[in-house]
Amino acid sequence: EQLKLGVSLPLSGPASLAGTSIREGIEFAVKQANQKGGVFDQDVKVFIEDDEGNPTKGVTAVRKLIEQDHVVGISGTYVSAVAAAESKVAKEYKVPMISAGSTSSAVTDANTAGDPWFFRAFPGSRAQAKQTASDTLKKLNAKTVAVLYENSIYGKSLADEFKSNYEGIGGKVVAMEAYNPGDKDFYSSLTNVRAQSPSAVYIAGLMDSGAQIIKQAGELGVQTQIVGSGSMMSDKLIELAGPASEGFAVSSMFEPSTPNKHGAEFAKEFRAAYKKEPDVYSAIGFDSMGLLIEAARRAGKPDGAAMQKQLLNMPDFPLSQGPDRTTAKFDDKGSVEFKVGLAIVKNGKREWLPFD
Amino acid sequence: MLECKSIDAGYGKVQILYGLDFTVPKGGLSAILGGNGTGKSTALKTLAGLVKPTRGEILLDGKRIDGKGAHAMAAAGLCLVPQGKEVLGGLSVHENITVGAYHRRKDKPGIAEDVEMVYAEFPRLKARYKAPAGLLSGGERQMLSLGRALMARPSMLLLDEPSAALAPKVVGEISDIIRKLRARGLTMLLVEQNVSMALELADEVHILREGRFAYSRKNGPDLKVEELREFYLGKGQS
Amino acid sequence: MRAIFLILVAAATLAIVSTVFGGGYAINIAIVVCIYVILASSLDIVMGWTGLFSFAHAAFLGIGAYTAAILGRDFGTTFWLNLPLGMIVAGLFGFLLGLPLLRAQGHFLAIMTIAFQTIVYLVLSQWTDFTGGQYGIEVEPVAGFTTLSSYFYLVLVIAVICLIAIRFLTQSRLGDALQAIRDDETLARTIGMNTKAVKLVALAISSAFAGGAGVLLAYHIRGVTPDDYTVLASASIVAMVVLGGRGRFWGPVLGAVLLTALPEMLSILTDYKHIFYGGVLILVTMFAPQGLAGKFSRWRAR
Amino acid sequence: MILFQQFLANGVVVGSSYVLVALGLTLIFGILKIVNFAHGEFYMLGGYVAVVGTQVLGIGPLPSIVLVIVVMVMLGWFIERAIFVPIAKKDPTNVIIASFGLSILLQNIVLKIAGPEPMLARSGLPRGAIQIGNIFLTSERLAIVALAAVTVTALLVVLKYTWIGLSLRAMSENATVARICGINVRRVGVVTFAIGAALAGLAGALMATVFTVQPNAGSLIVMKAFVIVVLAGMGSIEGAIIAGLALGIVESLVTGYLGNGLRDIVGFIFVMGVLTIRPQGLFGIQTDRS
Amino acid sequence: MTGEQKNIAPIIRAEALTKNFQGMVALNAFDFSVNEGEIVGLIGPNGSGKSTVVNLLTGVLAPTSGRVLIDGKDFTGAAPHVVARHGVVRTFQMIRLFPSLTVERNIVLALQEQSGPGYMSSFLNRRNAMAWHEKAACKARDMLALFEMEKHAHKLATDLSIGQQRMVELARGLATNPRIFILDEPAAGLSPINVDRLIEMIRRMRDEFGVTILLVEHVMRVVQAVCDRVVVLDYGQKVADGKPDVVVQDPKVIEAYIGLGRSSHA
Ligand SMILES: Nc1ncnc2c1ncn2[C@@H]1O[C@H](COP(=O)(O)OP(=O)(O)OP(=O)(O)O)[C@@H](O)[C@H]1O
Ligand SMILES: Nc1ncnc2c1ncn2[C@@H]1O[C@H](COP(=O)(O)OP(=O)(O)OP(=O)(O)O)[C@@H](O)[C@H]1O
Ligand SMILES: [Mg+2]
Ligand SMILES: [Mg+2]
Repeated sequence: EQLKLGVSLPLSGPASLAGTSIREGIEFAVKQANQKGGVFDQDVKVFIEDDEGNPTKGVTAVRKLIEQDHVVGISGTYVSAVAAAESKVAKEYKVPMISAGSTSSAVTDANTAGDPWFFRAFPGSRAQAKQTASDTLKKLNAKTVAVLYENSIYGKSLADEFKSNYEGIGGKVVAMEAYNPGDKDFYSSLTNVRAQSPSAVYIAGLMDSGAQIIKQAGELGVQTQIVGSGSMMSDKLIELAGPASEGFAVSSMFEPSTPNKHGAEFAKEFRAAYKKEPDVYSAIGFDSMGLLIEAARRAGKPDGAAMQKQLLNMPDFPLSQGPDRTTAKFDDKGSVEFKVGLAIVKNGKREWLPFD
Repeated sequence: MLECKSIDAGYGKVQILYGLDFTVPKGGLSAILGGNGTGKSTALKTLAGLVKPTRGEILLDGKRIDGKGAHAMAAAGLCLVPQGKEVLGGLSVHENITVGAYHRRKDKPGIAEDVEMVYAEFPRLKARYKAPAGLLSGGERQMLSLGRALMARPSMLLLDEPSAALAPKVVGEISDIIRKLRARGLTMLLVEQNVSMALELADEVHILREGRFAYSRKNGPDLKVEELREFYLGKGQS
Repeated sequence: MRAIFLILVAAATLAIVSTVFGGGYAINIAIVVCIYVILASSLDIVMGWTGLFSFAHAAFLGIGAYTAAILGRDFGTTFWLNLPLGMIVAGLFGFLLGLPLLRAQGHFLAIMTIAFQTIVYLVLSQWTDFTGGQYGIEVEPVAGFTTLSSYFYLVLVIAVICLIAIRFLTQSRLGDALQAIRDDETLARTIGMNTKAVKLVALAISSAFAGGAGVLLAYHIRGVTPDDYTVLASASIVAMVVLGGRGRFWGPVLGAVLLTALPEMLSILTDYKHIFYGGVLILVTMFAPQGLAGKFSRWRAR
Repeated sequence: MILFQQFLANGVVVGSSYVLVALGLTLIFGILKIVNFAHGEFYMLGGYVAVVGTQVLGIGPLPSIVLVIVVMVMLGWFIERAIFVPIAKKDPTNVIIASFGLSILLQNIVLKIAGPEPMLARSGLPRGAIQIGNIFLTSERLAIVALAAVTVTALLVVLKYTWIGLSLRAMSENATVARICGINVRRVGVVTFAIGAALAGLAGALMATVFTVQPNAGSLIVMKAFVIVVLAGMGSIEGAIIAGLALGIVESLVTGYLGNGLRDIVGFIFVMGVLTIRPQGLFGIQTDRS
Repeated sequence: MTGEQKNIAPIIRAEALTKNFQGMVALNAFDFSVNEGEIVGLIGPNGSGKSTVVNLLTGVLAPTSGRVLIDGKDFTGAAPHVVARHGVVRTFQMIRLFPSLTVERNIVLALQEQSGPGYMSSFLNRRNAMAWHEKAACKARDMLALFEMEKHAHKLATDLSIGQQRMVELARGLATNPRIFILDEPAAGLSPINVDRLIEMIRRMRDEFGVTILLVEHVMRVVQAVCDRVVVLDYGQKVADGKPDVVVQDPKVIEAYIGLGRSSHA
């Protein structure tokens, strides 16, 4: 019997920036598996749906994948709000879903403990924000922070959790300011930030707005440490923000130069196959799809419920993200915890600080 | 000189005009009379290029002008004063008048002169020169349409019921203006419901009935209104 | 009467095609189709019949959906209460929007509806305490209609009722009045019509139907999130009405079916579906200027 | 006070960018009365052509501007002739839907070709901040203000004092009367549309040097441009300047004092308020008797 | 009923009615009334404010100052539909018809506002509403027949010539059995034979249907043929009021309006 898996990703609309990158990682994982002979002696077949970053479209896409294409597992999706809507359908049909980039902890929190149908192979927003908060205070020595966050589930959950963690360990958040997805002009917000002269600015949002904030902060003479959330781990950001990105710190789960051996190998092969550097998105996609394929193989049959059981029991499966020897040890809510790293831009290149 | 050779025209599939044949000699003035809905305006619109003839030829001073589009007709010196007091509502009265001179826009002094001439003919317009034309009264609009046409210094003028909506005194003044224009050698085609005015002015009278000329003849002392009445009023046209 | 018969035939066909020949995915699409049919037909009341170009219909959809979600969350009310309440609240907002709209004309009016739509969207996405912000609010399925196909029948029946009501409305004196307003409002007033009241009523009714559709949508996707209620969504409802044919009963219905089903059919082309979708919109407007319904009736007339 | 100065300066810059984007729309929407949803995509394409000019072809900023104008005029010409005119002949309101389709089409074609990543056009202007008193700006931002001022003046002069402007306004009022006055309505229409497209492209090119360009770059800003054109009173250039600057400043002050999240809400509430009191826009005049 | 004015009370009355347009005084302290059963002419040079009077009386415009009384009740600033429901019906100088409706529907719609079934009942009782529509359509065609327009009943209003549209407008007004019918230049653009028909219709309306008429007109032949009384406006001011043949001899009126030695319209 052929293994059929589904993918739901935003391939058009504003979120497609990440979606296309994730898709490459996913396709790479499938290609690799099929080169090694596939599963159940057949090639793995993948059905890709564009959810446009819209919940209704996402629900339809997932129904289509399950009902029409008969997939038994789904990798998706990137936008947290869409993932939340889709996960309900997946649960109803007993088809496991593995996040392809959606960070908000709320989605895994909604799982029934011990019986999760939505998995995330990397730490959720809560853990990420906690790590960033402690890194900002301890590693970067910033006692006061202004938070700029995108008004989306992703940005807001990170910002809220950052604030409570950061203040919990003795830091002070001097400002919390939301911006709308896609905003490009931050002069007025940054003018306020400058007036409060915090020792750091934390940005919880996507790469394009992040690059603008960094660049414009430079132009306005805001001289503070800037820290960004995981989506800003991108070479493009450095290119767009220009010299202002020097010293920018970003929380990062994957770098091409990762000390994680499994990740380094993925990076090498990906580079050879696509002639470009992988980024955190391709790594997420790669892990997400890799897990589904492995779960099916272990289950011995293409069956969603069996795969879900296997997923809960894969502490030996290596992930390309995180520090060395990170594995897919899902907790009873379907989330994986590992230490999130911090990278700093030096001479136009990100350098990963050692994990503590 | 304007020559029309067996013109057919209409709107979409509906044919309105059937084989209109006539000429207006240079400097002449012909009148088209007829009941409501017989096709008078359609005839003028066809000549002005707003309605495409489906058959026939239109020649102005020997050159074919049909099928070229209304703006080309205007450039060729043919100018229509449409029925229905159409104005450029959002533009001021002054701009409405000026735009009439569009196809001779290089002639700045001439235009300035003509604007004054129009204001002299229609003092009511001068009083309202700044107002948006859309706010004018019916009669004021009619004056504006005429003023705009005068600005074009046309060689051929098509007038569609110029006296409608005007006060009796102004109707008289319009007659005077038409006479003045004739004296300058302008060729004119006049559609009127004011029969006495038409008969005062025209050299030749055509009566249109259901899209065809029912009667055409030279005007003169021997032309009797009773005779006209028979063709024109005929059997109660609507 | 023939129209009502046709509505029933169409509904039965949809039911058979989606449940017998298709699976859950087809039923899913059929539900969305029904919801959009209500939306497009109700928008046509103000757009086709009255000539008010409204880009705020998705806002009313959202108001209905959020009313149901919030009532359910805070008061535990059920679908059967939320549906009428959602309609009433949306209708009320339609009425309120109507007040400043009364004097505006044409493009000005369209821009005001866009402004309203944007405000509603921003409120839904930013008033986190009340609307749940980007997280939205979860909605429990309708008791007794928890399976997809049973919910589909529920939606189908409601859609049929809405369509018949809209048919009756536009055939009644209100339809005449709306057409008169579209053609010449001043004239309508001088022949004795209270055009302001008629416009307000039309807007309120149209918004109420949209609100009802919103309630159905909320229960369908089992939750509300602001991104379903954007100006883009409004624009696509407008597109449905225009493509199908304005001011004709079957126009918006056809438009809604086509534009909801088309992207699904195009999804085989994954990467190119939007390009095709855009192209189809252009081509259809070029070749069926009176909308598809206009094309059909002309074709039948031959 | 220092904050206020900076907010005001930010508002003027953002407002100028709105004015710049709204100008092309004033021609196409305000005067020709074509509701062109794809105007935002003209803006976006202008940005990409500038990227192609400065980054791919490396021909420098000025030749790139020429390239933008040439490409956009050609595109505008083609679209007006091939799509909008045939549709408008049958029913002008259908153009709304066709342009909606065109917008989706163009956005996704660009997405296919250029990918979703934002791109930056090089202005060639010196980088870094310029400090004027307590105000920080960059040369690129100042260039937006300057270019807005220049284009606005040019357009004002053309529309107010030349025959082109008069013929344009005449045809938008009543095409039949314009035709019998000798105005070639079709030609004026297509030329105006092409110029409008070029203005949008120009704005997009300039903004791509500051804010980068993406396939969906035009969506939001063009919505605001529509708002400005209407707020101004259809076709009023003076109105567009004031409405554009006012919107920019209001947004900047709101962002500064009330927070970024409220920025767009306030703008739109402002619009509803103004139009409720003056249904013909700030500078529109009542031209219909009843 | 003609001469013996059995009811002297004015059906419509203007008191010191004034209208300014952006500083221009279009109508200045105009006092005026029309009695039941009268045919009153309102004439004056172009732009003297006649249509403005009509617009003020019918609620299309609100006066700057002064009052409008209908049957002695104050209707100043009332909405047009309120005025219309009191039987004040008008035509427009710049013809107004519903362009995308057929000629017949144009008239049926006007009838509906006056005597059709209510909104609710037309929604609930469709059979009844349809029967009413049948009858209204018959009446509309009868009205069109009066102007020999019945063959155009199913054309769209925009597809008619200007003169034909004018007659549809007259038929529409008549169909609704107005108490007072205000005609703004009904003869403009009508052929002489239709002008004759108009004259006859105006007389019949008053004599047979008891409609009071206010007639704004430049075609003096019509004014002289039908009016009991003529009011003359100049620059927004009343300059004469009296019997037609007296008024047209008034030197002031000749000077301002008729002009010297001109023949009036055929
Ligand atoms: N809404 C308006 N705004 C501004 N001015 C107006 C408006 N309506 C009318 N006017 C002006 O008021 C004056 C009187 O107009 P009105 O239409 O009453 O004249 P009239 O006597 O009916 O003239 P005509 O015989 O030409 O129809 C005119 O100069 C006109 O331009
Ligand atoms: N746009 C149109 N579409 C279709 N038919 C039209 C159109 N305009 C006029 N007609 C029809 O064409 C015929 C002639 O109209 P036209 O306007 O030429 O008449 P006319 O002689 O000028 O009448 P009038 O004296 O009333 O102005 C009429 O029967 C009319 O119904
Ligand atoms: Mg005519
Ligand atoms: Mg008048």
